[in-house]
This record gives sequence, C-alpha cells and structure tokens, in this order.
Amino acid sequence: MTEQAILFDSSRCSGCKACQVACKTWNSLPSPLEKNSQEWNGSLQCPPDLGSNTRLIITFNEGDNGKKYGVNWAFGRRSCMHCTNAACVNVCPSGCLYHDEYGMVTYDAEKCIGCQYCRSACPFDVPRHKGSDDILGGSVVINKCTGCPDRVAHGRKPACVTTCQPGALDFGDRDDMIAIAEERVALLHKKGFDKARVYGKDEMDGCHVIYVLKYGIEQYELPENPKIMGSVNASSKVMKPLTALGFVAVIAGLAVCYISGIGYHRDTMRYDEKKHDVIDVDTGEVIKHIDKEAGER
Amino acid sequence: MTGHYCDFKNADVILTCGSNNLENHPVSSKWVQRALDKGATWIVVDPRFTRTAAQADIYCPIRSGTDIAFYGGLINYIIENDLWQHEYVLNYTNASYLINPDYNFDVSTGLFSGWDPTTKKYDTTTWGYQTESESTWDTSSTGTYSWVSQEGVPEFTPPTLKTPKKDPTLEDPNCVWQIMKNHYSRYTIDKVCEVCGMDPDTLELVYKTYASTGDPAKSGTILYALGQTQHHYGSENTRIMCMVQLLLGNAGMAGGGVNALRGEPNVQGATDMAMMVYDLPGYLHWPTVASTPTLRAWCEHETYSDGYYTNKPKFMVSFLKEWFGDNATVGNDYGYDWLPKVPKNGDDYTTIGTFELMNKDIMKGYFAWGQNPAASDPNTSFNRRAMAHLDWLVVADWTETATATFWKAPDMDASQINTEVYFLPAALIYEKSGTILNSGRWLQWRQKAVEPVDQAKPDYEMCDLLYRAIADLYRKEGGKCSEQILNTKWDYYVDGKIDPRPVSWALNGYNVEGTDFSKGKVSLLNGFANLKADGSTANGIWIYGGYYNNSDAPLDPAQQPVGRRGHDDPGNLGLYPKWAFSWPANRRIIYNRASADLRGQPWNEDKMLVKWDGSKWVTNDVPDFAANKTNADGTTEPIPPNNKAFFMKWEQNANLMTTGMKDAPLPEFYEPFESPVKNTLNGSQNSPMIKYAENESVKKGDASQYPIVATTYSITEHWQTGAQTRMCPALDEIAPQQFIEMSEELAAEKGIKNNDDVRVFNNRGSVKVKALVTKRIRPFTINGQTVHQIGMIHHWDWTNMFSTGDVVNDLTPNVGDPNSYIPEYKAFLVDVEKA
Amino acid sequence: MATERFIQRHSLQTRITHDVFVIACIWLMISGLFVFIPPLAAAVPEVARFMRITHRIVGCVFIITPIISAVASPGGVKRFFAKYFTKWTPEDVEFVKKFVPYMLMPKKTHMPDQDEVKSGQRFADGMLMLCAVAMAISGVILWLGISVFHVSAGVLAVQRFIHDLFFLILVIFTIAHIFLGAGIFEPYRPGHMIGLMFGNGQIDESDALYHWGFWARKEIEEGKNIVVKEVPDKK
Amino acid sequence: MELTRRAFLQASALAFAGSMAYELSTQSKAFGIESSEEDWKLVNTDEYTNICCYCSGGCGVICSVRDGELINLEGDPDHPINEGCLCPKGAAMFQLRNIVDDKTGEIVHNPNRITKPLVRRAGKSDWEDISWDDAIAEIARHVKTTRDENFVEVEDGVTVNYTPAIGSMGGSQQNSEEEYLILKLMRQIGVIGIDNQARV
Repeated sequence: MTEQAILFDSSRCSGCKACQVACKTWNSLPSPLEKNSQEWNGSLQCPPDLGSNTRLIITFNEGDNGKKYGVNWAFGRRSCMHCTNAACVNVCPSGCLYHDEYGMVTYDAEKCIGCQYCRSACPFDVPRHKGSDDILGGSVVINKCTGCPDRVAHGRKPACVTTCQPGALDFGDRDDMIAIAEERVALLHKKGFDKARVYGKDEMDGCHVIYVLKYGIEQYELPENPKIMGSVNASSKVMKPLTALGFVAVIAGLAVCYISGIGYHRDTMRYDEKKHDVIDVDTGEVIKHIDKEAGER
Repeated sequence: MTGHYCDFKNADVILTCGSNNLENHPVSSKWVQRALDKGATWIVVDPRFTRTAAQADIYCPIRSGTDIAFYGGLINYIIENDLWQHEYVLNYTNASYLINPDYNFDVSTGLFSGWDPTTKKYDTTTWGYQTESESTWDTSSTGTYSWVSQEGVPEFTPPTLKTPKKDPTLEDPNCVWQIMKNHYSRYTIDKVCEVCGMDPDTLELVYKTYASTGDPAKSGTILYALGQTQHHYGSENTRIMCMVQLLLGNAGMAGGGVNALRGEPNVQGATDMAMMVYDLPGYLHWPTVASTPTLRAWCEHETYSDGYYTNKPKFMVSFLKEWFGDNATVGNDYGYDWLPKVPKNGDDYTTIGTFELMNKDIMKGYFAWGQNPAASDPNTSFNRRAMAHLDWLVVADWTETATATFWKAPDMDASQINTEVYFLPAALIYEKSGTILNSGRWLQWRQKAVEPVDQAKPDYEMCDLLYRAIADLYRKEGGKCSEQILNTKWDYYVDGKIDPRPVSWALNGYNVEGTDFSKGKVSLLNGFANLKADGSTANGIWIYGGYYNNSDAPLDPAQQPVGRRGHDDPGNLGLYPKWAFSWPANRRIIYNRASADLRGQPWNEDKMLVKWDGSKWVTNDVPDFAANKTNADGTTEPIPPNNKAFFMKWEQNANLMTTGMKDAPLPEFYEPFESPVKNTLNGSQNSPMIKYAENESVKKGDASQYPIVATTYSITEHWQTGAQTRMCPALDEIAPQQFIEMSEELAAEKGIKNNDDVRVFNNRGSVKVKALVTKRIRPFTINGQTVHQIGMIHHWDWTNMFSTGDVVNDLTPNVGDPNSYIPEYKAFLVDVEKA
Repeated sequence: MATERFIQRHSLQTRITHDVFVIACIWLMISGLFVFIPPLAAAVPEVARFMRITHRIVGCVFIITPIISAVASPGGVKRFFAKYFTKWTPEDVEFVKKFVPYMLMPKKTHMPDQDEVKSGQRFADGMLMLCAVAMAISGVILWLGISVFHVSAGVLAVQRFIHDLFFLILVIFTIAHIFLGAGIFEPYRPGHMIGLMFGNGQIDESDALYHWGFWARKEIEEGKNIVVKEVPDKK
Repeated sequence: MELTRRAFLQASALAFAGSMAYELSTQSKAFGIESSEEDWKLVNTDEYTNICCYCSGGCGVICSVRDGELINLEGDPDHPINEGCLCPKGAAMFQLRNIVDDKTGEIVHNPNRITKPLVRRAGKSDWEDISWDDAIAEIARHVKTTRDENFVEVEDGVTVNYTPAIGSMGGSQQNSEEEYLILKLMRQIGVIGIDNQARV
C-alpha cells in the first residue's frame, strides 16, 4: 500500500466544523448531554481544545490584515498529524499505538493501558483519553484520530474528508497530496499571501496530514519545528536503558561484595558499662577501652 | 433561483450580497470554490466580516438596510461608464419602452407619481407604457387562441394586447432608459459611501469588478438571501439586483442570474405551493373579493394578453378539477365559489398580521406545521401574548418548540392562559417519503429509510386524519357551507392508506378520463403543455407538470423523472438534466434564451445553453422560450430567434421599470424603519408603503434611546430557532451559547470584554447573551456620524433538554414589506450594556 | 541459662510504618514496571490495566503512611531529624572513606565506631527518602494533571522524566539497602538485622557494638532500652 | 432510465420487495453499538437516499439501515450538488433520531424528541398524554366550532366562504405532497390566514 495522507487546505476551509461533527457521528463519540453544561469561550472555536471524546477541532485565529476592513481569519485544524517518526508510537509502552499500512497512526484500544505517555510525548499535544476524568483511571483508553481505517479499507475517505463541502479536506496518496498542496501554496503566493506554506511534509520525518497554511504559522496553533520532546527522548531512549544498566551494575557490584564477604567471621562482643570496656565474649579479652576522661565515647 | 447551485461554477464574478453563503448554505462553498479555481473573482458585501468574507477576494462592508443605495450606485456606475450590455438591454428589456408622460418622482418628498395620501397606496397608471397599437385574440377555430372557444372552457373576455411605444435610440426622455438613468444619477459613489458607510476606493473596486461582467462573454452571479429580503423594502432590494443583472446581460446566462439562497429545506416548494394568503399553486393568484370574485373575473383579470401566461385559464380550470374532482363542472364554474376568497383586508392575514388578529380575538384557532412563530417571528414577546388569546393551537413538530410551549415561556403565566394546545409528534424527514425542492427548483424524491419512532406520524397522515374527522362531523351534523369541505376531492390512498404518491399524480397533472385514484388508475400528463381549460385535465400545480409523469409505474418514484439519478452533463456546465427534475419543464437555467444574442448565437460558446444553427435550436438546456410551434395539422416546426427572451412577461421583454410592484416602479432607497440616521437620498425616511408600522404593538424606538443598529442572522452550526439543531448534541457542542458580535470600539465604549454577559434591549424586549468582541466588526461613519452595529444570532429559546437561551426575536420590529409582507429582521435599533 | 542483652532500636510504630511503606514501594515498582517495560504490558494488557489502577491506590498508601506516622508521633519526627541531620564526626568521614574497601575486603577493613545512624546510612537512606518524595510529587502531578487539572503535555513530560530519573536512583539504593539491611552481605548477617524492621525491633549487644559503637555503648550505659533475655548456654 | 450503482441497488430492492418496498414494514427496537466482531459499521445495511432538511441546497444523503434502525447517515457521493459532502447540520442529521448517551456510550433514541401526542388543557402548566384518536377528534371539533361560529359566506355581494378565525403557519419543512395536503386541508375549511417560512 502506498502511503496515504489527509490534505487540509486552510485557504479553502470555511470554518463550518462539519468535519468535527462527521468525526463524532461516524465514530459514535458522545457530546455532553447535560443542559447548558458547555461554556462558550468567546470564540467560534468550540470546543476550545481536543478532548476525551473530541478527536478533531477547527481553530480560529484573527490576525491583523493591515487593511481597512476585515482580518486575516485563519481557520486551522487540530488533530493527529500521523507522523512518520511518531512520538506516541515510540513511547507507547503496550504496543497499542502503531502505524497502519497507509502510514496513519492508529491504535488497538484493547491494548491501551491508559498510561497516557502518548499524550505527553506528542509534540502536537494530540492524544486524549476516554475516562481520563476517572480518578482511578481504570477505564482510561486512548481516543484520537485514527484516519478512519475502517472507511479507508472499504474504499471511502475518512469521515471528516468525506463531509467537507468546500473541498478543504482531501485524502489520497501522500505524494499527490503534497503536490496539490505545493501547487496551492504557489497560487497563494501569487495572490499575495506571502506567508503561505506547506506544513507536514518534512515535519516529524513526514506527517500523513499535510496542511496548506494560508497565513503565518503563528495563527495556527502549530509548532514551528515539532520535535519529540527532549524529556520524552530522555525517558524512552536514555532512562530505561540507564535504569536497566544501573540495576545490572548494582547487582553485579553487590555480587562482588557478596563473594568477598563469604566466610567473614566476627567475634561476639559485649560492653562492660562500668569499666567502659568492649569485651570479646568468647575470649574475655578487652578489645577496646573507652577512655571517658579523655572524652572518648 | 434562476439558476441552481452547480451553476455557480460558471460565473466569472460572484457577488455575495445579503447572504452569508459559506455559513448558511455551505454547499454553495463547493461551487464557489470551483469558480475560483477557474479564475473567477469573488466579492462579499456584508455588514460583518463573516466566514464567507474571510475566503473572498474582495470584502466591502455595508450598513444593514442600505442595499438599494449600493445597487443604485452600481446602476449609475454601469450607465455612466457605459459598461452595460447594449444588444441585450436594447432587445431583451423594456429599456426602449415609452412611459406615461405623467410619470414623476419627487426627490423632496420621496414619492412617485400616483400616491394617494388617504389610502396610502399608489395608483400605478402613470408608471405604465404609452400604447402604440391594440390587438385582440383570434379565438376562431383556426386562430392561435381557438381553445378559448372550446366547449367546457369557462366564458371570459380575452385581454387586449396593448403594444407599447418604443424608442430604439433610447433618447426619448420618457423612455425607461432615460427615466432610469436620471433616477439613479443621484446615486454617486460618494453619496453611496455616505449612506452605506464603506470607503470610495473599496466601493469603486467592487463596482468595477462586478460591472466587468457587462462583457457579453462574461457572466456574473448574485448570491443573496434573507439579508436582502428581510427589510420593509426587501422586494425592491431583490428587484434592483434583477435590474443590475439585466443591464450587464447576466440574467439567463450560465453562471449568471439572480440566485436566492433560500433558507428552508422546502421553502421553494412551499412558495410554489402557494402557502400564502394571496397565492394559488404555481405562482397564480388565489381568488380575492376585490379583483377576482368569479371564475370569469379571474380569467379576465389574471390572463396575460401575450406570452406564456395567456394559458392561465388552463392552469386554473385544471387546478379546480383536481381540487373538487367530479364535483367541478363548467356549469358550477368548476366549484370556484367554494374556494374561500381573500377579503379586502387580506394583508392582515399574513404572518405579522395574524398575531394582531389573535390579539383582537378575531383569530381563535391556529395550526403550526413544523414552524415556530413564537420564536421566529418578529416581536415574539407580543406574539406570545397574542397567542394566549387563542382558543386552541395545534403544533405538529419533532420536539417541544417555543410555539408549542408559549404558555411555558418565562414571561407567561400558564394559569391565566386558556388556550388548549395539541402537540402532534411528526415523523423525521427520513421516516417518510415525498418530494422536496431545493433553491435551484430541483424536485427530488426522499426515500423513507426507517419507521417513525414510537407514535410519530408523517404530516400527510395527520392531514388525512384531520380531513376525515372534520368531513365526518360535517357529514353527520351539517354546518356552515359544508359543501366547501365535502365537495373537496380527497382520495390520495394506496391500499386504503394515505400515501404521498397519489398526491404526486395530482401535482404532476392527469387526464380526467382514464384516471380513478380509488382504483389506483391514473393517466399522467406528460407536462403542463398538455393542460386544458375545458375540464378534461386536472393538476394541482401547473409548474410541476412532468415531474412524475410515467403512467407505467405510477407507484414507483424511482421510475419517475423526480427519481432520476443520471449524471449526463451536456456542455460540462453542471446542468445534470437527467438528475431528478427541475421545474418548469426540467429547465435548469431559466430565461436561457437570453444566453444567446438576437440571432440565437451564444454570447459565449463555452457557456452554450441554446443555439440557433440556422434551421433549428441546438440545446444543452431545455429552452425557456417558444422554440417550436405546433401547426394546426399537428406537426411542429422551429421558431427562428426573436427578441422574446422573457416570455413569462406579457411584453416578453424583461422589466427594468415595472407596474408590478406596489411601492415603486424603480427601486428607491429608504432608511430602515428604525434607523439612527436621516435619509439623505430623498425626503421620505421610510418607504411610504411600509406595512404594519402604525400598529401599537410595534413600539418604535428612536436613535436617542437606542443608538445601535442591530441585525439578526444565523450561524452555520445552528438553524433558525434551533428547535432542530439544539436537539443534536454534536451541534450544541460546536456552538453552545447565543452571542452577539460587536466591534472593539463599541465594547470599549460600553466597558464590555470578550465573553462577557451582555444585555441587549429596546422598547420591545431585553435579552441576555454573550459578547463576542472582534475586529471583524467595525463602526460605520454615516453622514459624518459614527454608527455602531451589532450582529445577533437567533437560535435559542427556553425549550430543549440540552441548550436554552433568550429569544432574540423579542427585539425585532413587526413591520414589513408591502409586496411580500416580509418582516424587517435585518436592521433595527437597540442598546447594549454589560449584564 | 545465660543472659544476653538486646537494645530496643525501633518502636512498633516505626516498624509498621517502614513495613507498610516497603510493601507499597515494592508494589509500586512492580506495577510501574508494566508501564515501564512495553513487552510486559503488551503481553498481558488486562493485568497491566489492573496494575495501573493499583499503582494509583498503592501510591496513596505510599504517600499517606509516613504522613500518618509523622502526625501520630511528632516527637519521633523530631528525633528522626536529629539523628539524620547531625554533624559529621571524624569517624563518619573515616567510615565513608573506608566504605568501598570495606565492601570489597570486609575481612581486612575495620570500620570506625558510629552513632545511631551511620554516615553511609544517612546518605543512602537520605537518597531513598529523596527519591520517595520526588516520585510521590511527580506521581501526584502526573495523576491529577491528567485527570483533574488537565495540565499541558510539557508539564507531564517533565514530570514523567522526573519520575523515571528518581526511579533509577531508587532502584540502585533500594537494592543496596536490601543487600545490607536484610543481611545478604555476610558481614552484616550474624545477629538480628532483619528483625530490626521485620521483627521485634531489637538488636543484640554484639551487633549493636559492631555497627553503631557510640550509640550502643551509650544505650547500655543509660540502660533504658536494654532488654535482657535468657538464652541457652553456648557450647 | 439512467441507473447509477446506487439507483440499481435500490431498483433491485424495490423489485424484491414489491411496490411498497420503499416503506419498511417492520422496525426492530433492538439496536445498540455495533458489536466488535463486525469489522465494518455498515455491514448488512440497506441504503436509502434522502435529502437534507436544513438549507435549500438540496444535498443528497444516504441513510444506512440495519434491522429497521438507522445506523448511519452521510452525504450521497452520487449526488451532483453535494458530491457526498454535508455541512455540520447535515452531518448531525443522524442525531435527530439517535444519539450517543454520554454516560453509557450506547446509541439511544434522541430523548429531546416527542413521539407521543400531547395536550395542554386550559390554565394548566404542563402537558398531558392523549391518544391520537382523541387528539384528532378534539381538534376536528374545535375546527368545526370555530369555523361555524366565525364564517363569512357573502361579502360585498360576493360569495366568499371564508373564516377569519383560523390560521395556518408552515409548510417549508414538509414534502411538497404534504404541502399540498396542508394547503388543501386548510383552504377547504375556508382558511385565509395561510403563511409559511418563506418570510420568517
């Protein structure tokens, strides 16, 4: 199978959030039902962030356009970037997260142990977990974009892509998506959107979600140079081997001690508190006298 | 729409004005993007910088309610800069027609000639043409109108064709062209900017860009919606767009036209079906006391002297035949007298007026079919109090709407309300089958997918239960004019069960002979051309003729035109003639004759809809003109090209100036009913014919108390009063609360921060909402004074399990347009404070 | 019948505190390993999920046990700090210097007398306690940060690193602690070392003199904590 | 007749089930979240085409039905207007009938929907249940009483036969066949006050 990718062209996105809804309905993800339980946060970006039942959001950012009217209104997309060098896959302790045949990062929820390492490892802060509000965490299971492998396997595009009216989302061979993105960016440059760029082509050794950013990257809640966080690398790449090494070394060292200690003999002692003498019980010999007057203890 | 959604891709320039098409008609985004990909330019003119504006090439702000000034300026710009399409305007419009020399417009009073101050109405005589010659119909057996003399056709005197005087040089001061040119000469760029509040550079860029479609090969489309229509001069707003499209030669072109993005799933159908006081299905007029008291009077008053509407008696008699069945005979005027006649005060029975009637205890019973007037109509707090006067109310809906529970509203005391309210649970759209129309006039079949949940029923079943119960009572007990009820034909059953398919037969039309609904037998008509005025055909709505015409499989919609699923696309114009059916007669772009020049050659070969090849018409679309004629011997022959491009008008030319509107022959700018500024274009602040403004309930506010202009609108995440969308948790999640959009300047003035609770109020009501403070909204400078505008979404009320809020329509004024009676939701006055 | 003298070194409360803490610690290490060692979790995800729940519950025990103990006996806390944060004597310095030679050549190296807590012990136990505190704090942040406060991924990553780092140190010092404290190291074996925490908390006179000379002699001189028991005659 | 893949499937279904095939005869209440051994949400579903119920775009949708219950609803890829796409409202149309319970994760009928006739009596502050038969009988009686008490037969010497006392609002939500029946029902009792959502 050739590598596939989702293309998101922010210059076509109308910010309608149909993709968010389609993601929910296809994947049977619930929304809160309690009356008026959802706070509005002063923006069309609702919900404001990914959540335990929200795998995808459209971001809204109003930038100055330097013109008399209007703004540079950037509609961005926050969801799994399906990295080639995926921090979540690297860090996943249970083999739950993996790359599927199309290069998308998916998971086997049965294998998730709920450690949430993936979330803290992800440079895009994407993975969320169902049941993460459960204080004991017994029911915590990862919930993030899977790229709808069930749909793809049956010849359909991911739910979000299928529903997108303005054609801001597409899905296909990664190379094709990159070509479309690059062509689009060239056109946007021609139209005067100087900061337009492709994102996801080389990031994280190549993402399987390719973005066309119409405005500057600062308007899109995306890291300029996403990297697997140092501490994640330290934890997974250094600490684990180091701990194993430390464990082995200390056991080995102590084994030497143990061997050197074999056959050690020590006489039984007794202390004569009146004479201040330490006495060998077997021989009665005074091993040590404590000269109290001299200040000895 | 004169075109349809897929046709937007053929445009060279798209003007979105009075609509927020990406947000509220999201499917339009696909076709607008296609046009942009082919190099089109997209202009958005809107008071707010919307999600639509964010994607457009040019954005131009405009103060709510000043569209006529904007378009008037565009007309002036087109004329001044000679950017109009000469051949088109000269031949296909009434530009050269001479108008009555007594016509006048007085700028100082803002009144056209013919104003009667006592009735507050216009006599439109002076707006009419000078007559060149008169001719009468040839109704002899060999004449064009021989059908009039046939047996069974109701007796009536055919109209006289008064051929107007013309001046093809357009020099005559009384010709439409000169009058129009003179009328809009006041609408200079500076004047328009002063009224509308944009800057001249932006306005000129918009004008220049849009006027470029005056090039015959180019087409420009105008996408509008309720932003244009919901004003007390909303109909004139719509008309002035048509004028622009005619001047630029865009009407009838692929990628052109005047395209209303309609807001409800089947509002096109409801309008076609005449669910309005004065209308009869198919844009005919319902009988009135004043003009059409008898069938003869109807035929004489309504039938056009020339053009396709010479056929109106055929449509009417067929309608009566379908309505009363065998009970309709030529002897009893086909039952015409049993139809209720609209009284002289018919205006009082339109939406706004009905609540006044309730308040006066005249209207005592009310049906709300999937509509929610207690939250959606203007001045809803008044409406709720008016509804409390009702004896009974029936609501058919999916969920508890504000209308069904008006007595539960926070400001109502249920113990004092004696209205008996019935809630009838309705089936969802995929729990029943039937036909629905989109804005592009496409009739499409809905398949039933699942049974209704629990006891919910389709509306057609409710109608049947009610009809039978009411008819039973009258049959048993008698009562006032029981024949009105009992003579009505009501036999739409399949295997004894009410069913939409026999209704489809009725709507398509059928031969009376060979049809017996009770036996499941029907002889369907091929199209409306087969309709007759002699009682031999029956049809519920003439324009749908042909949508369900396969008599071989009358119970199988999939084998009917309405159920077609073909993808042929002749000319690659997105016409899809084999997908479903488009009225009239499967025409996808109406007025398509105007897409070709006088010799029948397309203005643009790439956008060829019809073409005269020297001996016949070559077509990609069904011709919307007389392309062939049938000879007496039954043979047909092509009609060579002529100038009759608009054959639904009796002149068969489009009207730049008209007598068809009640309030003006040429659209003239007036300020909204509630406006913070004075009208500087003429001496009348509001349209002289504004409806309902004198009703006590309106409680007009003035700018000294309420200085802020408010406009109401929808967001893409919710729909109308939210009764449907707030019941979908996924939608509540992406748009949980009601907000208003306001400028940073106004917020600073009022000490309001983003996400604060604010109170918006005027004389009619007060609502608490959230504030969205944004640079996307900027204050206007109008006549040198700063005018703040806020935008209010209106999707909430007290009902619903998931999400509730205040009713924004408590604030909107219940005044309206004299032609369409539409309320003025889009511009009114309020004040705002931190809650 | 001869008699033998014992010194009561640890109170019942101390022993219970230590033992509960030890059990919690071991459980946390085992349950933590299911997250720490991927193939383990992959092999038995059900067990891993169970372990993860217990990691949180036992984590509470781990944190609460010393706190309860401290609250129950404020004096003990005072004494504890007094003996751990004491001035270094020349013997303490000498002990540290001789520690490695002693571990490798216990037969040839003679350690100096020590106070109640040896200097090496002070260092090792201090590291254990530091690790415990660091693990507890980072653990709580990871836990509540995910479930209640929804802190940023960066915070979680840093805390996870801290959790991992101190786990490494903890592992090293715990093994050493067991090696010596449980008397696996032969020089530490005779006597009742294991019983100090897992028995009656008493140490026999001879062992006390060997390990903590200063303290043993002082205790014997004071006689307060001395228990005399009859023992069978030695051959 | 043009047949696309989807139309063909439907045509076969129709042929199989006879003339009433487009109406399902049975409905199963037993439905829930798809069982995990089924690899595909839409396994063993029948497809029905419909048209979106929001704006006037006329977007095509496909309803996937298993055992008489709606399993999925998404855009109709064969539809020339929307080409399978749906806006947020259209994409949420499934939820008009079925929603996911946020506590149990199970799919249940939308609790916000009312599926039984209700009546609110004069002066009362809440609904009461009523049977369809009783509701229809009572409404018919109300209509007759109001109409007979407020009926104008002749006005200015013209036969007019109207009642000013009854109004009807709506129609833009219904199918055209239903609009015709509503119009006919209302006009044949003499109603003048007819309006719809065209304006509001």
